[in-house]
Amino acid sequence: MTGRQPAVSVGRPGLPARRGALARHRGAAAAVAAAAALLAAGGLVDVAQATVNGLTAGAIFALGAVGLSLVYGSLRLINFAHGDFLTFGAYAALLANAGLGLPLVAAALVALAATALLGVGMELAMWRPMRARGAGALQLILMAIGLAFVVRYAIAFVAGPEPRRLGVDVTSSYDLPGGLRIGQTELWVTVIAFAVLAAVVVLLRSSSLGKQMRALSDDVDLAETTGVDTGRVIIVIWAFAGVLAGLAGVLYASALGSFDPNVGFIILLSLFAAVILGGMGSAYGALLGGVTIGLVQEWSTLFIDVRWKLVVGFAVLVAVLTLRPEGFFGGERRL
Amino acid sequence: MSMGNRAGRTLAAAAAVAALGTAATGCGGDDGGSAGEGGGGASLELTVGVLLPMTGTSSAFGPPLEKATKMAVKQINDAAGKAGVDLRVEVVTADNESEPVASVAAARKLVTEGASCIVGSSSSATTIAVAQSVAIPQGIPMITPMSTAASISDLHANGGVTFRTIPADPMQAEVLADVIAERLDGAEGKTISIAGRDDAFGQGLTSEIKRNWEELGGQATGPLLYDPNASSYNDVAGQIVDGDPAAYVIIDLPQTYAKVGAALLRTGKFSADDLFIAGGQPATIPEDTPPEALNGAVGASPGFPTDGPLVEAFDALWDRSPGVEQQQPYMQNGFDAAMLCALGAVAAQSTDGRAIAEELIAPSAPGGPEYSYQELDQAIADLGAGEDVDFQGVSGPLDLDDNGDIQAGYVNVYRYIDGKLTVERQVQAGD
Amino acid sequence: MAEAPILTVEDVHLRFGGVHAVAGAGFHVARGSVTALIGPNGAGKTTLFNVVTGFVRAERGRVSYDGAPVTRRPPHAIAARGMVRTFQLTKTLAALTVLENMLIAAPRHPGERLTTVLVRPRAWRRREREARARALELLDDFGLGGTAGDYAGTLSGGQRKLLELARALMIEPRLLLLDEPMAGVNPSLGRRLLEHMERLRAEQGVTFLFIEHDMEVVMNHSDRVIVMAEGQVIADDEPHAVRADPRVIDAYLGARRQEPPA
Amino acid sequence: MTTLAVSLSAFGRPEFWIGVGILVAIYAILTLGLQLNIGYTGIYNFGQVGFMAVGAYAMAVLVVEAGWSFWASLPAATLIAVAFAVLLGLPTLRLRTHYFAIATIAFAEIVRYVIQNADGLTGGSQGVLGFEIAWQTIALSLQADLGLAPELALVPLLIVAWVTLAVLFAVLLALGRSPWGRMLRAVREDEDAVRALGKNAYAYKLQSFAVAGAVGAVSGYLLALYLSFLSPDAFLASVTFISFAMLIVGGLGSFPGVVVGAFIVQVVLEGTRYLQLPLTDHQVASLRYILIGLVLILVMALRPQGILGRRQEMVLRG
Repeated sequence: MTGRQPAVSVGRPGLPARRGALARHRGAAAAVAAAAALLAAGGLVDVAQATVNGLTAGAIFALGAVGLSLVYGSLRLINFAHGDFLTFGAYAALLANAGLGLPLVAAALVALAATALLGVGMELAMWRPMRARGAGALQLILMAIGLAFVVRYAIAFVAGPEPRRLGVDVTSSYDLPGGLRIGQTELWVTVIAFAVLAAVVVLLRSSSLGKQMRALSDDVDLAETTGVDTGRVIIVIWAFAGVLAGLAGVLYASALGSFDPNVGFIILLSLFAAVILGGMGSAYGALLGGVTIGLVQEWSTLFIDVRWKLVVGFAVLVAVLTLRPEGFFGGERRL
Repeated sequence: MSMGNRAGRTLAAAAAVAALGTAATGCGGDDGGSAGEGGGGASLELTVGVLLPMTGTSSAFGPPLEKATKMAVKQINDAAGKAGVDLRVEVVTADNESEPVASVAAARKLVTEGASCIVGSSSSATTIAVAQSVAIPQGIPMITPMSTAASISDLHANGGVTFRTIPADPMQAEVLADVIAERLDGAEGKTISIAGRDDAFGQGLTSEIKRNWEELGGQATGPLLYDPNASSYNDVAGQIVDGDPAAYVIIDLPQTYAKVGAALLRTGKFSADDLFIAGGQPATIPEDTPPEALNGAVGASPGFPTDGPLVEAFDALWDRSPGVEQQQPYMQNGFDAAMLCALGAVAAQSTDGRAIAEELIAPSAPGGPEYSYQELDQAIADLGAGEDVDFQGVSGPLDLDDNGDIQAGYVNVYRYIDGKLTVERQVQAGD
Repeated sequence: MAEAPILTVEDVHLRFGGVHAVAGAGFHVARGSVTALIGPNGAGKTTLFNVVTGFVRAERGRVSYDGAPVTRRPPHAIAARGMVRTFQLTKTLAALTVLENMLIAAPRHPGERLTTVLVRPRAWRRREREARARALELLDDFGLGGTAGDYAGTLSGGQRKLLELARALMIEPRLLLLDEPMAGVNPSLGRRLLEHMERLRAEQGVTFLFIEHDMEVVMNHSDRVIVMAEGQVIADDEPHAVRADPRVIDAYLGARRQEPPA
Repeated sequence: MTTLAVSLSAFGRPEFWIGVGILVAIYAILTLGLQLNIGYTGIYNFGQVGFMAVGAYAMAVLVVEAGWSFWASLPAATLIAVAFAVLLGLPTLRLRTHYFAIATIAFAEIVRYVIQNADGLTGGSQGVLGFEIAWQTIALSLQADLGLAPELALVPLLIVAWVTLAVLFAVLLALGRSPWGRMLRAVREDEDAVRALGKNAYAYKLQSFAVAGAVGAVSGYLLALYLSFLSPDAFLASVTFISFAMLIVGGLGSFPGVVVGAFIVQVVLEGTRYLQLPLTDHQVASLRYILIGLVLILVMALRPQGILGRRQEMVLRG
């Protein structure tokens, strides 16, 4: 019950690289088919518009999912409170902005710092001591759920249930070529999100800290044996995850225009979907997974009732777990 | 829709059960029955229980509703004093979390605290749950100031304890359809786009409105129901404005419309002047909703007289009384619901639930002198003396029918102008 | 070697990521023999065990046990047929008692079928009594009788090795695959273990295939030695012959962690 | 102050304990399933509320839409829940525990959304009623026979709920103590060891999950009888999490613990409704959930074995 299992029982007996490659081809084929179906269903403009919408949502999911995946990879901890970290970020920004009167950008930065502190604080107060005691996976996962309740309802307790908004313009929008539109704020959100995601990739790829983070989340034991100071890197991972979650929260709240204490919890499952799709523990995977989930959810509205949008995300989650539990972008990890 | 005939199908059986119910509970002891015998001089200690949506989706309406009911009770106790009738009313409240399971638990709490008349609940789902598992089995009358679902009318046949001080969906929908037709000079050949939040409120009203609109000879796209928890609403907005319809009908609560409205504006095709809404809406555009998304929108909501001495008196009373300043929809209905509880008890000369339920309709129905809460003492005196009265609520003449629904309700036709909800006129619907 | 071998492994291939863990390994294990499988770390010994016992599926190659192919069979089916393995890191069920550990292995136990327990709650009592008796008997053999009621998690490393072996015997195995049975076992317990092996072979004709690093044990207690290096079998012969084989010596010297054959 | 007195006196009122008693039984039953999965088998079933919903709605739809008899619908609803468990378990139980946890929570949410959006069948967010008439008829005649006052109208349901709990409790206890239950515990400890001993660990996980599904369905239609009305928002994911609180307060691996835990948590949840704190109702409601969260954190940190669990087992399981 230690959650990490001996090599002999990988979810699927040792998956040969060959099959991975094969699956990647199949993936490409599927993508082409999907594209064709989309165009048939929507027509170019609608598809393009749905894609624009999907990129906005997807970028936010990606930001949220990267931290979730790194934490899982390095600690084998499913942080059920991660969604509420997003909420925390949004409300921290609100407090700094409306409460302390900071300009929004400054407020946002404060929020990121605050969320990072929350993550690190919990590591020091809760997770590290529990690991030291050799707590089992179940103990940790249930504590994470408990933490989720505490964070969410503490926010609700203080801020009240009524919806809030950050001081951003959510009504004006730009015309893009080809009769497409994107909200002014959404454009900013998307640009910032992708810029940060690019930065994340660079950081994980080239900085030694980034490499250590990935190493740790790929294989803790290996990382330890290769002399990574796990304690320190784990702190960094929490801070990193916190910053990204906080940012995701602020951006999500801005794009939505109106949010309440449930805002983060509601997208938690979409974040899980992103992480699973990307292969649990893979930062790049989660990133691609997030964008994909965003796109899939929006594209789905071309085929089926918008009511089902969220469910589509969950369905993808279950489908991936059923067909290819190691995820689709997990391969990236090996790069 | 499917709901309506489902309830209908089970009605006969339900009635049978109800019969059994009364048979079974006829022998049940009645608590608080210290009254009952004796008439005029008898002392009545009535506890009114109020189900408040303090948390969850309807939480905006909780605090004003609480204030309104407490105001009503104060009026009653003062009036009883003046009338020299020994009636003391106390209020107990509980949060129904805008959610059925919690509503039932909350209602039980009210009953355990001695409530023999319940004001509530909020959303139709919560009201039906409470009716089914508390009010009907225990014979406790409940008067909802907020639930408008058509299916609630069917519940009254089952135990005769469910009432409302608010017009049901069909009434609202009919009025709104007429208003739209009038604004568009006729429905013939006009296509409107109907959408709403994916819950009991949205599902119920959108289908009613579509039906009414089509009866007027118009066409409608939708109803497009959307998830109040969706991660973005651009897709919804896009589909609502698609094929630029003659008008938009959007049934939603403020907290979701804040997001949908913003998305609608971003499409660049949307103007709130073509927007029609229904249901209770806040008196001023909420802080988190973009004003352009609502300014100019025309709506119909279960209403209350908006001018005349009664209204001024009530507004003055509201401003004098402790609690939230901001007026919200439904509070007048809540005020009246609490009033009916007390009048029912006086008329029944008992605080037993079933006895009150028996006497709830008469004091509000036509017949006898008309009194408003300002002449409450006389109303109480007359009822105490066993005479009939026709109580006039601040939300309308009430006049409950045999289903516990109000026959003649005011439906307000309002419009958001400069961020303020201003009632343009009132329609006497029903009858 | 008149009889057909009890275990035949042919041309097994398996890669992890880029690493070619097993590259065309193949050998026979003769009925009733004690065969040692040695080789430097990373030679693919344990991986081969995993393939043979069905825990990992090979990309290529055939494994047949007792004349029938088991290449695609799940581990539990293979074990049920009498080819039972132990693990390098003992897999005692810590939060079960020692006795319960034994009973888990009892074959053909109706009480382990949900339907039986639900429908005929009494039907399994007899089998349970038999299994219990057999288990206590084995535990006594292995000097664990006194610990029957303790949580297995409280046993010493050596005792766990014994328990794992005793537990395997509940299944009445005909081929036992032991992964480093001596590792972390104090000498006296180790001797006990070896005696048990000898006895089981003598009395019940059980065949043994075991991975071992302790060359003394290998040389003195096996009648055949298979040497693996880089995923292939480089030698398969009598102990003394293997000791003299230059390829074996190279393999060990070539390997990072040296372990020259004694 | 008088209100405070009123509130406290409420605890003395039978109706309060009847209401709480029924919910305790219902959630205890739900949690028995979790105990079998998490406490015994070590599979992280995070979607137990999904089976509650499937059971309740399968029953309601069979009665109201398909016109089945109420009594026939109960076993059918149970079987449908089992079928769901098997279909979900077949692919996902091969995966690591964490993946399974996420798959099950997603399953439960999908169920809720489908119920909400398949209006034609389930009544959507408008809900379903009129499925429990057969039961009400009996309950009311019982009420008449026993001469129960109206406020005691729920006593028959209370009895049925607790009898059902007692029966399921006995069955699961027997299962847990049987060699089958022993095998589940072995699977919880180490699947590979079990497989190496010739036992099909996967099949045992699937059976355990199916049983939990059946048990969940039973709690589902008991809840339906309690509400006499079904709507999707009665089956939020938080129900499963509250059920976790009951599970661990009582103690992992202990069936009696489930009942104790359910009782404690439910009484606390309902009790807080009566506290007159200097807070808004909304804050009290939030406080209630903060409490649940703290229970989960503190119990896991300080007394992982709960009240009745065996510390040794928790510790050795690590």
